[in-house]
Amino acid sequence: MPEKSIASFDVKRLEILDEEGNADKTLMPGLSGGEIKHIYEMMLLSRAFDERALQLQREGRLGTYASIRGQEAAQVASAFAAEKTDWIFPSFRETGVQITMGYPLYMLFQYWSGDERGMKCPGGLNVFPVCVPVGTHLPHAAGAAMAMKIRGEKKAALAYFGDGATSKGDFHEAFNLAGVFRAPAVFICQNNQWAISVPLSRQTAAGTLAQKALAYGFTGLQVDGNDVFAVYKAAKEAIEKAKSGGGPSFIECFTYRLSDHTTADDSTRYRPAQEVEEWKGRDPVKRLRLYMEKEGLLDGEFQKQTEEQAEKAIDEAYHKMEEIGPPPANDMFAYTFEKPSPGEAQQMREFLG
Amino acid sequence: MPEKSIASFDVKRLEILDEEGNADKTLMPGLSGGEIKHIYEMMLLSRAFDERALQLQREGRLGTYASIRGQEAAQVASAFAAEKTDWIFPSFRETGVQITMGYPLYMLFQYWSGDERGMKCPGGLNVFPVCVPVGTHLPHAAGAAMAMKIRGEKKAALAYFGDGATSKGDFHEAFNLAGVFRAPAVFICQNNQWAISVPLSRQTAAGTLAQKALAYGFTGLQVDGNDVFAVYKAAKEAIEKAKSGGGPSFIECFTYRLSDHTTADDSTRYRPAQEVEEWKGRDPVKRLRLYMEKEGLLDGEFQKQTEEQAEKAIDEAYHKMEEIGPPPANDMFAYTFEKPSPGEAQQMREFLG
Amino acid sequence: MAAVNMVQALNMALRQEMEKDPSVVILGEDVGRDGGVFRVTEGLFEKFGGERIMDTPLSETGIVGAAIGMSACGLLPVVEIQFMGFIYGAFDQIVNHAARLRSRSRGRFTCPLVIRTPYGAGIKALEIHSESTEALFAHIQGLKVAVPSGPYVAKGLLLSAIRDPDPVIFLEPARLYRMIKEDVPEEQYTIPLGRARKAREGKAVTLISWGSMLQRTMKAANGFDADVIDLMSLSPWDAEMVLSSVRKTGRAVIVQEAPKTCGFASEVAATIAEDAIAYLRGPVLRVAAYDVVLPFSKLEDYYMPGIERIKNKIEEAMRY
Amino acid sequence: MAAVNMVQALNMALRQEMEKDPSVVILGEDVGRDGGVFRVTEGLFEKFGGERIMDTPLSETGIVGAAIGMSACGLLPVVEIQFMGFIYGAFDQIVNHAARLRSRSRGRFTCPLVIRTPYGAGIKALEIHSESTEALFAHIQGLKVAVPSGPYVAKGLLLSAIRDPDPVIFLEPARLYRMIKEDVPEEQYTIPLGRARKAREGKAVTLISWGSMLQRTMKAANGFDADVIDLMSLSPWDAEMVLSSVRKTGRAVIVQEAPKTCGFASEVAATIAEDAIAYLRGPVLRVAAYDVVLPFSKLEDYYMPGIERIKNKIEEAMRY
Ligand SMILES: Cc1ncc(C[n+]2csc(CCOP(=O)(O)OP(=O)(O)O)c2C)c(N)n1
Ligand SMILES: Cc1ncc(C[n+]2csc(CCOP(=O)(O)OP(=O)(O)O)c2C)c(N)n1
Ligand SMILES: [Mg+2]
Ligand SMILES: [Mg+2]
Repeated sequence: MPEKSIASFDVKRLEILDEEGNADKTLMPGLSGGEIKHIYEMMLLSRAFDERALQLQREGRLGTYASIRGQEAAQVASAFAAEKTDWIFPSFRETGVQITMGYPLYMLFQYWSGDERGMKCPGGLNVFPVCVPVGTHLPHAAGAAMAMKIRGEKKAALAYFGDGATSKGDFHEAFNLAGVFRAPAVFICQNNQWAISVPLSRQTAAGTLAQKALAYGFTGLQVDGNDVFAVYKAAKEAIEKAKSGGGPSFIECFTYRLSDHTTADDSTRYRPAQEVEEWKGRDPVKRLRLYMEKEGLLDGEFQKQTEEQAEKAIDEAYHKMEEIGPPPANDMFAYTFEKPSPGEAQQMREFLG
Repeated sequence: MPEKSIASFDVKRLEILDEEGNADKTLMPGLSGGEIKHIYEMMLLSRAFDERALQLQREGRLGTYASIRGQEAAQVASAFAAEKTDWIFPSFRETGVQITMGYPLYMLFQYWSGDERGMKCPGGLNVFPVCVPVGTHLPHAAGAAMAMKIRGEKKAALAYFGDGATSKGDFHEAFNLAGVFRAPAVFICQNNQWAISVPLSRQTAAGTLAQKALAYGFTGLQVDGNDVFAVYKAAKEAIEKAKSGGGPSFIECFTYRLSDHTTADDSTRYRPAQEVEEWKGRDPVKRLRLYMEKEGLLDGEFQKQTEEQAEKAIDEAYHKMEEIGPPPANDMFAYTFEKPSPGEAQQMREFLG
Repeated sequence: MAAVNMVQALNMALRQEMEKDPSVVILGEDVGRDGGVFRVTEGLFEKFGGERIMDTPLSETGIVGAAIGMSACGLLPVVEIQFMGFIYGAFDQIVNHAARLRSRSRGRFTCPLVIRTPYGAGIKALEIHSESTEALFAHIQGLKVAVPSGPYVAKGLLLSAIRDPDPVIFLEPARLYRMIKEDVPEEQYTIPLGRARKAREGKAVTLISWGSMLQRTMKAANGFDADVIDLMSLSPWDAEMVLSSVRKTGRAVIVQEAPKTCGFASEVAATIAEDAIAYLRGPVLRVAAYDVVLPFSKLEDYYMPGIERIKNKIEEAMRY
Repeated sequence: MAAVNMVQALNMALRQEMEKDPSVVILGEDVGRDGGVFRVTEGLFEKFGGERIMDTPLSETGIVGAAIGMSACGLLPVVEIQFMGFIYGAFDQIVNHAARLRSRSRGRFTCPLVIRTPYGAGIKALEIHSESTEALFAHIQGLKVAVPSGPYVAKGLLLSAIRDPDPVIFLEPARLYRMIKEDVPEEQYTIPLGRARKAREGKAVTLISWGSMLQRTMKAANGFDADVIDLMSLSPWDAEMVLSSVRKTGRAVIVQEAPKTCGFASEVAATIAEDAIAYLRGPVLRVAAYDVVLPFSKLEDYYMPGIERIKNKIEEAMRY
C-alpha cells in the first residue's frame, strides 16, 4: 500500500479580452452590442462617480471614500450578469456594483457623506448595506442563499469582497456552509493584491485565491479581473449554476487597486510606484473601449455622449443629496428597534428637550 | 487565450499497516522494536485509562468524560513522534496524547473531576491545558510556532483537533497565519467522522479534510488514522520539516470515534449501529498487536504484564488524586491575575468570612 | 394543561410556532436528529424535516451570520448556540450586524431572529459551559435580551421572541431545564418582552433577580416581607416596576449569578441610585458571583451566590 | 522633554520598551511598513525589522490567538486591532483564552499581552469606527482595561501594560490622538494599572470620567467646585478614590461616552450606591450617549455627550 493519490485538482484561469482589445471569439459570452454598450456606460459612470467622490472628499464635502479605480470591469461585468432581484452583499468598495444594479446615485453620495438613509435600498432591489467589517457579510450571503433554496425562490446571492477578506474566519465559515448546503451563492473576490498596505504574499501563502474553494468542495476559478468578458462569463455561469441547483461558486477576479486604499491612506508609503504604473497600462475601461472601437460599437460621439450623461447624472445626484440635506437629529432614535423601548423613548424626549 | 490551468494539486493518503497486521516494509518508518513496544504500551495505557474514566464517571466519581476509544493510534503514534519539549495544544479528547507525552495520570483524573490543578502542566513539558471551545486553540499553536521561529528555538507546535474543528474560523485563521509565516506548526486532525451527531458529510462538502491545507499554501496528507506506522511516519516527517524551516503541515488521521461523544451523549440516537460495528473491526490496538505478534515483539506474557502495569499506574493515579482531595475553595481567588486586584482581595476576605 | 419542565415548555413553543408559521426555521449544532444536546428541539427534525431543522457544521460565526442573511430574506430563524460560552465566536455577527442591520438600512432590512442558548452554572459541566454574561448583550443597542425563570415564563417569552421583529438573545438557565415543573397551557400565549413580573408581593424590601437566581431569591425571601421582581427581560428592561417597588419599600437587593463588576445588577443599582434615591433607607445591595474566573466544577458551588448569601444581604438591607 | 501628542507618546513608549526588552513584539494589520493607520507604530518596522514588527493577514481571531500562543512561550506581544469595532472577531480568544489561561493552568501558562486599539467617536469616520464598548471588557474577569486620557498618561500607562504579567486591553481614544500635546519626558516612567488620578481638586461635586470624555468633563467643570477623577483604568478600577471623593463632596456625576445602559458608569454608580450612599445629598447622575445604535458621522455630534449636557448634569447635581 504505497502513498496513494486520493484526489486531484486543477485550478483554471479565464482570459478573453487582451490588453489591446482583442477578444478570443471561441470563449466570448453571448452579449449583444447593446449589452456591451451598456456595460461600457456603467463602467464610465462608475469611474466618473469615483472621480467625483474623490474630488468632493478633497473639498471636505464627503467623508472618507474608497476608490474603485481599476476594478470597474470586475464590478460592473459581474453585477451585469445578475438579475435585479438577486441579492447583492457588497463590501465598502463596490460603487461599480451598486451603480450597475441601479442603486440611486444620490443615495451613494448620502452614504459617503455619513447619512445612513443612503443605505435604505429602494424596493425592487436587494442590495444589502455596505459592510465595513471586512468579510463579515459573507455568512449573510450564505444564509440568504440558503433561504432562497428553502423558500424555493430562483435567486442567487452574490457576495463581493477583497483579497484581505479571504483571511477572515467569516470567509471560511460562509464558504463551508454554502458548500454543505449547496446554497445558490456566488462569491466574487476582487483580488486587487493589496489589503491597505499588506500585499497578497503576506495575506496568504497560497498561489491563487481560487484554490481556496477546494477546501469547501466546490470550484474556484480565477479570471482576468480587468477583462469584462471573462468576468461576465464566469459570473453568468456561476449565477445560472446557482439557480439551477448546482450550488455555490467562487470567482477570483485578479485585478489591481489603482488608487490609495481610501482617501485616508497614502499608498506611496508602502507600494512601489512602478507596480502602479504597470497596472495603469492594464486599465479595464480602456481595454473594452479598444475592443468596441474595433467592433464598431463605439465612436467619438458615443464616447462624448456617454461621458456627458454620466456627469449629468452625477451632478443631479449630488444636488439631490444636497437638497435633501442632513437627516434630522432625532432620526437616531428611530431605528434601533421597530418600536423604541421605553428607555429610548424617554431619552429622545430628553434630547428633544 | 483559452481557459488555462494555473495550478494543480494531488492529495495523498498514506497507509502502512493493514487490518491483519501486515506492514508495507517499503514504507515502514525507522522504529526499533523497543520503540514499537513503547507505543503499544502507551496505547494500552491510554485505553485502560479511558475505560477506567468511563467507569468512574458512571459511578459519579468523575464529571463528563470524552472517550478516545478507537483513536489511540492517531494520538499515541503522533505524540510519540514529538520531543518532550515540543509544544502540544490538545483539544478535550486527547488523553492518549497527554499520556504519551508523559503527562501525570493523576492530573488527568483531577482535570476530569473538575479540578483545574490537573491542568498545571509539570515543568519540562509544554502541554497546554485542554481547549474546550472547539478549534480555538489552533491560533495558539500558530502563535507558539511563530514564537519558536522568532526566538530561534528548534521546537515544533503540535495542535490536535477533530473534524468538527475544521469548520471554525479559528482553524482557517490559524492555518493561514502558519502558512504566511512558515511557522513550525504541525496540525493534526483526528477525523473521527462525527462531531457529536453531525456526520462528516454535514461538516464539509470537501471529499477529504487533507485538501483544506491547499488553501494555505502547504500540504495536507491523509493517513489511515488507525495505523500507528502511517501516523508516526507522517508526524515525524512533519515535525522534522517544521524544525528545519520547512513550514507547517497538516495531517488528517482518518479514524473513528467508537464511543459516545462524551458520557453525556447517547450516540445510538443518531449513528447506525452497523457503522460502529464495522469500525470496531478496524481497532488500532488490535492491529498493532497482530503486527507485533507476527514480528515476535509481543507474547502473552508481555501483554499481561503491560496490562497489569497499566492498571497499577491508573490505580495509583486515582488514589493520588483522592489523597490530594479537592482544591481549597479560596483557590478560586488565586489565579485571576498574578496579584489579586483590591476588589478581588476584598471579596476573598468576605468569602473567608 | 400539563406539568412540564422548561425543556418541554420550550419544545412546545417551538413546535407550535413552526406549525403556525412556515417561515420559522431552526439551525444549530446537533439540533436535528439528536434533538439538541439538552433535547429542546427533540422531535422537531422528524416532524418538520431537514430543511426547517438544520444541523449545521461547527461554526458559530457561520450559523449566526447565515441566520442574519435568512432573517433579512423573509425567514424567522431560531438559532441554537450549544452553550453560551461558545457564543463569542458569533459575537461580531451579533454586535456589528444583527444589532445594527435595521438602523444601518433605515428599516429596509431587519433581523427578526432569535438566538437561544443555555447558560449559567450549577450543572457541573466542563469549563466554558457555565458562564452568565448577559450584561454584555444588554449593553449592545439593537439587541433584546430575555431570560426565563421557569417553564411557564419560558414558553410565553420564547413565543414573543420569535414573533419580535428584532433580534433577541434568549438565555435559558441550564440549571433550571429539568429542575422545576409548572403547569403550562397547551394553547399559545405570550409574555411581552421588556416587562418584569412580580414573583411575590411585599412591603419591606425589593428583591430583583432573573433566570436561575430567581429560585434562590424566592427561597431566601422566606421570612421577609419582600417584593420579589423577576425581570424576565434585561433589554429593554422594566425599570418602572423596579423603581415603583423601591419607592414603596425603600430597600433594594439585586441578585445576579454573574460576577459583580459591570454585571446587569450594576445597571439596576445605578438606575435606582439615579431615579429613586430619595426613597432609599440604605445602600442598594448587590449579591453576585465573585470577580474571579469561573472555577471548574469542584468549586462551582462556592462561586455561585447561594441562598445563605442572599439571605445575609437581605438582612443587611433590613438593618437600615 | 518635548510637547508631543498621544500618537507620539505611544510611539515613544513602544520604541523604548522594544529597545529595552527583546521579547516585545508587535503584530497587527498595517503596523509594519505603513506604521499603523494612525501611525502609532511609525518607524518601528525600519528600526526593529519584520520579525518583531509583524504585518499580519486580515485576521483578528488569528492575530489575538497567535499573540496568546506567543505570550505563553516567552514573548511579550503588543497587538494592534485597527479599530475597536473589529475586536469582536477576536472576542472569543480574548474572553475564553487570554482572560483564562492563567487560571486554567494554575499559573503555569500566562498571557502577558497587550491589545491596543483606537476607540471612540468624534473623528467622523465610517461606520463601526467609533464605538466605545469598554464595559464589555471590564465585565470579563482576568482582563485588565486601561484608557489613557492624554499623552502623558498614555506613555506611562502603556509601559505598565506591556510589563504587566496579565492581558491588558488598552483603549486609545482616537479623537485625542492628535488633539492635545503635553510635555512627555523622554525617560521611561510608569503609571500603575488599577489607579485613578485627580485631574482637579474640589469639594462640592465629584466628576468621574475617563478617555476622551475627560477633556469635556474638565471643560464642563469650569465654574464648579469639582473634584474631577480620571479613572485611567477600568479593570481593576480605583473605587477607593471615587468613594473617598464622594464621601467628601456628597455628589457624583459620571460621564461616559458609551450608551447608558450597562456602561461602565453604571458600575461606578452602583458602587457609590452600595458603599457611600450615606454621604450622598442627591442622586448619582450619569451622562452617557443615548441607548441607540451609534449613528453615521452626520449625527455623531448629537449622539456624543457634549460639554453642555455635562454641565447641565452638574447643575442638576448641585441642586441637592
Ligand atoms: C474586520 C476588519 N478588520 C480591519 C478592518 C480595517 N480595514 C478596512 S479595509 C482593510 C483592507 C481590506 O483589504 P481587502 O479585503 O483586500 O479589500 P480592498 O480594500 O483591497 O478592497 C482593512 C484592514 C476592517 N474594516 N474590518
Ligand atoms: C466552539 C464550540 N462550539 C460547540 C461546542 C460543543 N461541542 C463540543 S465537542 C463538539 C463536537 C466536536 O467535534 P470534533 O471537532 O469532530 O471533535 P470530536 O468530538 O469528534 O473529537 C461540539 C459541537 C464547543 N465545545 N465549542
Ligand atoms: Mg485588496
Ligand atoms: Mg469528530
